[in-house]
Amino acid sequence: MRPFYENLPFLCIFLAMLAGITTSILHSGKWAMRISITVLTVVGAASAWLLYATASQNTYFVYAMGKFPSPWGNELRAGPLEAGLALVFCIVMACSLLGGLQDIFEDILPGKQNLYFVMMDMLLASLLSMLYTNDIFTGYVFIEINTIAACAIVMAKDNNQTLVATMRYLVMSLLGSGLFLISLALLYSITGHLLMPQLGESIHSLFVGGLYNEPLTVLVGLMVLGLAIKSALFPFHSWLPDAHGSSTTASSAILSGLVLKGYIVLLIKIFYRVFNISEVRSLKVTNVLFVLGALAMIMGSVKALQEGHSKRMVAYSSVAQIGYIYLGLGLGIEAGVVAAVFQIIAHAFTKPLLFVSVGALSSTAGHEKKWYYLRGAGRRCKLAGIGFTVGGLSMVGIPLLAGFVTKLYLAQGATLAAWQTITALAVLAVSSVLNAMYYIPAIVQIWSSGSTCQEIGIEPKVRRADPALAVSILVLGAGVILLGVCYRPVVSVISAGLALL
Amino acid sequence: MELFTILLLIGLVVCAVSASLAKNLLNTLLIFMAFSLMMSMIWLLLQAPDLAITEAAVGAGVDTVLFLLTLKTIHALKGTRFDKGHDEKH
Amino acid sequence: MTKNIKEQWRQFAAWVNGVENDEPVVTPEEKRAARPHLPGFVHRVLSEKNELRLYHAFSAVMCLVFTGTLLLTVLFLPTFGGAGNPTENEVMERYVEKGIEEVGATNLISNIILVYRGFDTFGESCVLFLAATCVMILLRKDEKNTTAYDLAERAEDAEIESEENTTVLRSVVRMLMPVILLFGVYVLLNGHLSPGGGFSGGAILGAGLILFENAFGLEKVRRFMSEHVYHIIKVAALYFYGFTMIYVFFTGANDLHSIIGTGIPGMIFSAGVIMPINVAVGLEVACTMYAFYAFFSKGEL
Amino acid sequence: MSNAIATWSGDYYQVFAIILFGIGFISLLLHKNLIKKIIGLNIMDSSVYLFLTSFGFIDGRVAPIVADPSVPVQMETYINPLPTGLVLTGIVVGVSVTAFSLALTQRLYKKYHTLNLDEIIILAKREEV
Repeated sequence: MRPFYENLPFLCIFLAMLAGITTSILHSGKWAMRISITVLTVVGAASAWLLYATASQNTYFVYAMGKFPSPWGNELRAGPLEAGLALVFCIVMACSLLGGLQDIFEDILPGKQNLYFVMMDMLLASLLSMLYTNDIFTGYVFIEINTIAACAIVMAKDNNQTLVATMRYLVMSLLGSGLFLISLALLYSITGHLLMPQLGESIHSLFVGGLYNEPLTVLVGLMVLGLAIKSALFPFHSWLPDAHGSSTTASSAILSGLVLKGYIVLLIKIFYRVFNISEVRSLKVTNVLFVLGALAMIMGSVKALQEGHSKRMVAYSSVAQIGYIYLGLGLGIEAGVVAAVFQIIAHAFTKPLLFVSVGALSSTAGHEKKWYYLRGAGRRCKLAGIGFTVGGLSMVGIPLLAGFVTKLYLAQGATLAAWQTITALAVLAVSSVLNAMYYIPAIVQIWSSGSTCQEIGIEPKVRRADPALAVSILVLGAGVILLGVCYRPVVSVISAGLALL
Repeated sequence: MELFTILLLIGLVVCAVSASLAKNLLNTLLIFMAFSLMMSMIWLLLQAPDLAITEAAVGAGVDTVLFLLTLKTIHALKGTRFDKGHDEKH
Repeated sequence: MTKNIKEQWRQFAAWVNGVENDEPVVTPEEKRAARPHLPGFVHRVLSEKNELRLYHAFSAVMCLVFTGTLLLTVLFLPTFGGAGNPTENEVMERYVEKGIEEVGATNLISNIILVYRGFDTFGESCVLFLAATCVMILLRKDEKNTTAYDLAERAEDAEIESEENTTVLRSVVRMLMPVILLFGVYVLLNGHLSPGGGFSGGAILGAGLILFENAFGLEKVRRFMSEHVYHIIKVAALYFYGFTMIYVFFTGANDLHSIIGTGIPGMIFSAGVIMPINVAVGLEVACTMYAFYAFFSKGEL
Repeated sequence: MSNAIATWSGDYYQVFAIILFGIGFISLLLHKNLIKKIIGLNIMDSSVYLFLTSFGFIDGRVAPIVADPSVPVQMETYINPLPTGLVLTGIVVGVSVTAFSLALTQRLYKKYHTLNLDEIIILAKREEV
């Protein structure tokens, strides 16, 4: 009999799945929402317990799904990194749902609101499985669940733009899944295993023996490409602005904040557990990731600079922020990966904060999303204005906010890197300036006096933050500030978790 | 036996190319159905009867029904009475 | 009686000859009017859009690169069909040699997908459930996705499917239906002994239901398969599957005594949880396939 | 080069699987027609399954279904059952995805009355402005 907390990852995944199945027969969206929030709370509490249990003993455990251990049965694996990320994902998902609640009930027809929450529960289950899985084929199955659920929450708004965006998103995602599956087939053919520990051992021996070098290079390339398409790395980002910019507020927040990160976490797990980071570096994959990450940081910001539509601007900024994560991975050293994981957490708090705030701000101008018409919106919904300001400044990299710490650690990592130092520092500086060039005018615009939305016949109205919105913005904002002020414990948990991977 | 296998595999490629080049969507669909049936035979040759039975039930059965229903909804089935008048004019 | 048969024959002959005496409810003119005018600028913009051309060139190059690289990779892979390839290892050995002893099904594949790697397969059932939910979001009748034109079209379809037009189909279905159902149930129940199992059996049953609906119409099917029943079957099957899996995983991982045995290999009631799970999966799949059909064609169950 | 051809002719299943993958891939990316895109997707999926299954096949062995369970099972009699199991999972995923994308196609057609994705994207952009 193992200690009870070791059952938690498995129970959390099944709780989320069964909640989704139950929700599908409810008639009321309100009850579906309550079930989702309850599940998120329970899973969050369980993850906190797991984090405490694993971080305090600095240990990890594997959990065989059934009585057959690896390499025969499916397995889960949990350590401080997985538990911590699960906790972050639960908090962010709950806050995004609360912050976008009003929009969900306005945008979706009453008969279909419960189905939206089915997707949310399944999304949670798939994210948790992608975090905890120790089996690469389980990873594939849950990537597919994640894809379908993510497409469904884009199209839930059910207007023309979201349907078109969903189609593009679906085509690109399925392409990514196909590439991932073919690389998985190659991996299986040369090792004969699917579970990460055995894969790691046999790949290590292949490296030492110099066998199957060509298939290994190809399969790493295909796997990275598949996951890069799904996580919108430049130049495969073309689907992202439409999908994230047109869907309902909560969907945008969750897609940008969490769904993209799920794939990257899986990629990091594969880098560490199937290969190890020095083998990946010797295959030159990290160099490609570094270049693409740097390009994404610049191009995403340039595109955002040209964008007058508020949500699309924030969505393009996600392209740039994903670039930061890949830049960190591309440094190919421990410090870079730590910075990348920190950026995953920081961005998971910041981007939903921005999306939720923009959603609330635009509701003061009749849901008009152009920056031009949002003049003075911050004065009409003060809390959302403050939320947007905090998030925007964090993106720019003002000290004491989460974004600054990411840049600090990325810069520190860059100084240790082999050849990337100068490029990384220059790109970081340019990207910060570009971020400032579009976030600062937006902040100025929402705090200016007067309003412009009368020009298109919309009467500006004052919106008092309802409790759900207030909780959401306060928790996410507090997260951004806390990550910026006391980041040391977070970084130490990340380093400990990575060392255990 | 090997010859038969290779013929089937060539048939698969021919089906795939012609499904992708066919002008009429209904033809595409029928060719795709043939593709599925051949695939199901190939599963048998690869000693995977489970896959053969699933592919036959799904690829040639359910998938085709779904595609046909979609074609009907989008009025791509020529000769159904909705499009008769339409066709005569063109 | 004789008149009725004559009448039916006349209609059948007319149908064979392609003669249609009744006017469609929706005329082609109306249909064209319902279609929004596709403006000429679309084509102009398309030619202007160099971005798209770039995308096409990029895709073509990418495809060629992939195919070439993969073809080259095949050269370095283990030989096809060779004994002693890396895939023939201790994993396969245990699946093949210990499978019957540890799990109990003589179809070794069902041992793997339902017990050894049961979590993957539960995920797969959830994918199907999610797809059904997505189709429901998209196509279940509501004010956003159904216009008066669609309703008129469906009404006309219902008229085409009315009794006098489907005599041949009905007679055939009356003969085929028991065979299809029997085959589906056989595949379902023997999933642990012979090829087949929950998914293929369910798909066959679903195909049978679809055929039945085609012949006898939605109202007849609704007597035993309404949306309410669909939800109950789907949720009950997934709950049964989910809780069985929780029990199996929990007892297995914690080394607790499990009440699930292997039975006598080769018998119908053997292999522990495999047959009940196959039945549950089969019911879910059959319902889902029928639901796909119903939402695609009618927008309701 | 002659070595390469000899290897390819030995691994013909994999070679054909990859050719099919290329065909499916290019129809998924280049076809403007949504139905053809989806058919391309299905072809691509099938090719990947074929690729994966071919690694489980071993010459001269039979499908992993034991006829007489009373005799001890020898590994040398049967092919590798694992790839078959994985592909079975994959096929179900494929059907689900097909159903979803076809439903989406129907809705898009009802809105824009065309199946050309490029036209649809442009029309949607026009609407937005």
